Amino acid sequence: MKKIINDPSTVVAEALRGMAAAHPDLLRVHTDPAFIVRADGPVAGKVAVVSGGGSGHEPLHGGFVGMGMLDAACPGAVFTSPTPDQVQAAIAAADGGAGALLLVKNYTGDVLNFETAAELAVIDGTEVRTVLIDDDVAVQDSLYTAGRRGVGGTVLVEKIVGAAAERGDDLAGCEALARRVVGQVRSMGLALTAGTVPHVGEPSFTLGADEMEIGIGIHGEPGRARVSVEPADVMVRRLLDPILADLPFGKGDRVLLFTNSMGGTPLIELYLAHGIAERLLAERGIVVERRLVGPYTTSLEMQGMSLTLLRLDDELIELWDAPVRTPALRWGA
Amino acid sequence: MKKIINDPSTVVAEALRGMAAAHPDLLRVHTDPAFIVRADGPVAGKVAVVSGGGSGHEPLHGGFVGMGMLDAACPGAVFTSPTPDQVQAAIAAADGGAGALLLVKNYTGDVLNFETAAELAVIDGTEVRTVLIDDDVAVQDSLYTAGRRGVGGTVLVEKIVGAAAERGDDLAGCEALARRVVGQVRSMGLALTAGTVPHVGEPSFTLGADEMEIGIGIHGEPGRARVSVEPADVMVRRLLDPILADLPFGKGDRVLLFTNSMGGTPLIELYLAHGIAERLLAERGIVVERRLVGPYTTSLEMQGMSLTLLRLDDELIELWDAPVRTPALRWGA
Amino acid sequence: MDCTVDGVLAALRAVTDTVVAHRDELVGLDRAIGDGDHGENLTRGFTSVLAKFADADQPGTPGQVFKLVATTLISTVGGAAGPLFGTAFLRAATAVGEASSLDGELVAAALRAAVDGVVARGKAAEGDKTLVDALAPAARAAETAATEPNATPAAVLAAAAQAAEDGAEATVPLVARKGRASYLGERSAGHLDPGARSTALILRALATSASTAAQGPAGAR
Amino acid sequence: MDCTVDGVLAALRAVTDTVVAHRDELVGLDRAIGDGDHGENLTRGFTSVLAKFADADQPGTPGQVFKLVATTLISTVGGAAGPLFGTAFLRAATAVGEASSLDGELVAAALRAAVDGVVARGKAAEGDKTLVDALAPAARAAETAATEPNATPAAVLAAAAQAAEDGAEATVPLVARKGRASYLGERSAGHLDPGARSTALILRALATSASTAAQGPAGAR
Ligand SMILES: Nc1ncnc2c1ncn2[C@@H]1O[C@H](COP(=O)(O)OP(=O)(O)O)[C@@H](O)[C@H]1O
Ligand SMILES: Nc1ncnc2c1ncn2[C@@H]1O[C@H](COP(=O)(O)OP(=O)(O)O)[C@@H](O)[C@H]1O
Ligand SMILES: [Mg+2]
Ligand SMILES: [Mg+2]
Ligand SMILES: [Mg+2]
Ligand SMILES: [Mg+2]
Repeated sequence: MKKIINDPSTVVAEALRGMAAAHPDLLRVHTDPAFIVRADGPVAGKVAVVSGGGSGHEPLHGGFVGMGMLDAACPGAVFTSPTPDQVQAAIAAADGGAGALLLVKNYTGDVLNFETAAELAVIDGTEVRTVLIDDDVAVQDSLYTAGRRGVGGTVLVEKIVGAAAERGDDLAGCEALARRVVGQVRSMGLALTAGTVPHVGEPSFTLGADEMEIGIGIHGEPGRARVSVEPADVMVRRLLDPILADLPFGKGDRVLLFTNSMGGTPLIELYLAHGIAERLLAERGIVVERRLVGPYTTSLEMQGMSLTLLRLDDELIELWDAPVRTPALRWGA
Repeated sequence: MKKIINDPSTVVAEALRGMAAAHPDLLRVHTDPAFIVRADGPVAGKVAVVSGGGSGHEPLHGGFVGMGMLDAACPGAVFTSPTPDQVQAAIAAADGGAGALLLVKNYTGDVLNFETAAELAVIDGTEVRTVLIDDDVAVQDSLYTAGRRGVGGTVLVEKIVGAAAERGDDLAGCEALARRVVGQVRSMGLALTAGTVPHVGEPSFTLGADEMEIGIGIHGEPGRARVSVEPADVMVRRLLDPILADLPFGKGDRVLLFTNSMGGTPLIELYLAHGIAERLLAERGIVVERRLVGPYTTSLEMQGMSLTLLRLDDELIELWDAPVRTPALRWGA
Repeated sequence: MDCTVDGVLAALRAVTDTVVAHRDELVGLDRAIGDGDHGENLTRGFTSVLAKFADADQPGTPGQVFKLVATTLISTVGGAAGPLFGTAFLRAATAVGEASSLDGELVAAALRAAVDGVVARGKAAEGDKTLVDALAPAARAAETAATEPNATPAAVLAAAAQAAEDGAEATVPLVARKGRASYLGERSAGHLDPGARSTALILRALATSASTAAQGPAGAR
Repeated sequence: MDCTVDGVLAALRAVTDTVVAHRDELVGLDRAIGDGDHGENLTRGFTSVLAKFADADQPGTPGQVFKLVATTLISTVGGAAGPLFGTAFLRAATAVGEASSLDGELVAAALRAAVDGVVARGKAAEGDKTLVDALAPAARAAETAATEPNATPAAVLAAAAQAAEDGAEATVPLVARKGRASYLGERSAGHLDPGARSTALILRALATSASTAAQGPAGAR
């Protein structure tokens, strides 16, 4: 394992120290329990939007803390959901008196830990609502399974709900909006290589020199199928077709297209893939009105990409365009 | 070679198509010859700041085109400098009547091609000045060699000079400022893995499972020494010490610290390294007043990092903080 | 011989030793069908538990021990395992109440409470390829063993450990329906569930520790 | 036999074939001490040159051919090789002027002009481990060969190619002082310079083509 680290057991704590040093104008980082809050928070009278999850997906979630997006984020160990006391402390630190909305990626661990935290926060006197994000169409959903995973769509939910909270929407309104966005966002990813968790020391899975894994999760979970590498045109179609079929998206739909790098795929390949996705969508009469391209929901140094499609309407566009001022997403401020 | 591409010979053209699709509000992309200009350009009466170089370093340079930074960028083939006709056409498209400043990374190929382009642009009637960027302390400088390479410092030069041009500085002023910034910026990088150029199909160099290369260039040029991987504390010191000794930077200096990923190193490691660099600088009494952390001057999917240090003064801070609106750097707008 | 608070603490040390010794195995199992952190998660958790006991005043009852284990696991493990193992110990604490030592019946009751808590939290049924596939048969076997006259904790735990091991083994052919492995669909079959494996390991450590204690201090036989 | 415009065009096709055939070798040499694109750069350039000639009206003189080669290389190759090889052909064009065919002396003059142009542009001296280490001895050998009575282009180019090959070989032990390889310092020693190698290959292709032409059409001997 070759990594720029000192010791696997201190990676998250040291990275948080670096993050605090890098963004003194935007963030405050608390350790033990670990959480990140916006430097100008808590904002009185504003719903606190709180998220979190395992580390290793940077900039998710800490890089999205700031004006117009998250009020707090709780980083767990690498690929491991945070513990309830972290989340409880983050809620308390972000609480502006208007309640807290927890945006939780749908993984058993995250769900259970945030559930416990929510119970503790309610005892602390904070009104709490939780919305699960489950946008990954690679996973079959059913009443009898853990359900779909939360992946790239998380960034879009956090941006849009963050903007609503910033303009003063109340807790019920933010919760309803979050559910609405979750209802119309879909994602799928593929990997060319797997990342290596520092405390594991070996890649999460091993692919042959010409293999790729379709439908991977962001925690190095293997996907649903392993196939030979194909031209980018085919790769992009493999991700886009199931997404389109699922919601479904159709002719005339207005969408946000998010082309995400899993971490190790360079921007030149990502733009290339984005161009293909735009072309395929245009061919289907789907109108791309907004786009995001970059490494925003990563899986350590994994090479690969995911596509996320969100159906837009005027309100969502307005909220997407609203000013945001975080380490990883910033405009209008 | 596993990459999200269709054909090595069309990678740059397809990536440019994707970039145009991704940023219709910020950029216009021209093909044959290939160049990128800001969507609202040319800006009448403003010095045109133009840069470029081989592709594969994204977001450098195309991702820095926009208000407050570059007016045009010329992407060459992967790791190959652009040709004079590209540069000439870019200058013509960006020319707002106040002349053009070419910011050129100091590589033989770039220097020769931009030189020819400058001659052609002068024939076209545009006043042109060229400033070479050579911030890499890993390379020994001497009258008898090609001199130092331009690496991470390029981003800082482009941002600061772009801000000066945006506020209305004239060509001579922009040129003098660029020389001043180049004079006080220094960088050095290391690699844990090498990237693979699409038309080569194999990594630029091969490192053992526990080897790293110190002093690498951004084109997969091997570095000056190959050593065993070390703790991050030691790696960061290996980069920082030669930088500090070179200018030299000393106690009381105010600096901008830029911690750059070579492309494949994830943000969690980068923040960790950044934290170490901040600590080491604090120990030396050097005051970090601004920072930039992320993959901004990359070498395809290379894992590794570089550090860049720029000595600041009030004017440079003001120009750094000035609004910028490009795909990769954006604030205040 | 009933199990006093000292016996419970000794058993916890044995559990921690086992978890640490099997860390890499559990990581490997979780890499195959999950995210490769199960061994690391439990190691972090039980190591913290021991540290907690080193710092804190010695708890007076087995129930107090279980409660401190529960809160420590919940606040240090994260992931699915943290709340699930935490809940198991929390419910066990409630089940044994203020008792100053545990007999076979109380041990069985604690295991029953643990399973019910895990199922309430995680909503997994037997056959879903989770730790419930080890813990549920363990609790049943414990209950049966506890009906024997003068059933010792050691005997009850030995029965539970055997059932947990069998149950864990039986997860191999199953297709996961809960937890991270469920994302793999059919591809999850053919692998041992890491949580079922760790559950069996923990129960075996408890059983061995209880039987060693029953035989008295080493060399005193 | 002097070299007409048809001979020059045939020679260019031979050069392109050689460059394409040695693309991977040149990439490999450049990977070792540069950035691995030299073979790709020249392939892109000379392939574009042939395409240009297919499209354009047939040029009337060798000088016009050289000029079109120069501008095409400059606008398609990029990197260090584009301007340097481009300049070489541009200066060669000027040196041969309006001549409708080239004799041995004109070929030598063209090579001399090429070297001078490359040195003026790139500021490399012999011994700096660049293509100058192949081209400069080639020009000298050509000038010597051209002083022979009735020296043919084929004879002059054969001498040049031999000298270029020797010069390229001699770059192996050198430490690079110009171009990308110079960043390696001492570590650049022990490797053949890619630009010197390609220069030798190109001159050999020209020499072979000229001598084939001198022997008349195949089968007509
Ligand atoms: N809903 C559930 N009910 C019971 N056990 C579960 C459930 N989900 C997961 N598990 C158990 O948790 C184990 C994984 O734990 P761990 O790897 O520590 O957490 P994570 O899956 O969050 O990485 C699985 O092997 C399985 O036995
Ligand atoms: N200053 C120079 N003068 C002469 N030749 C040079 C000079 N710099 C580089 N070269 C030649 O160019 C070759 C590399 O060309 P190429 O790989 O195409 O360009 P780049 O170095 O820009 O990638 C070197 O092998 C060397 O022979
Ligand atoms: Mg986990
Ligand atoms: Mg090159
Ligand atoms: Mg796990
Ligand atoms: Mg090269």
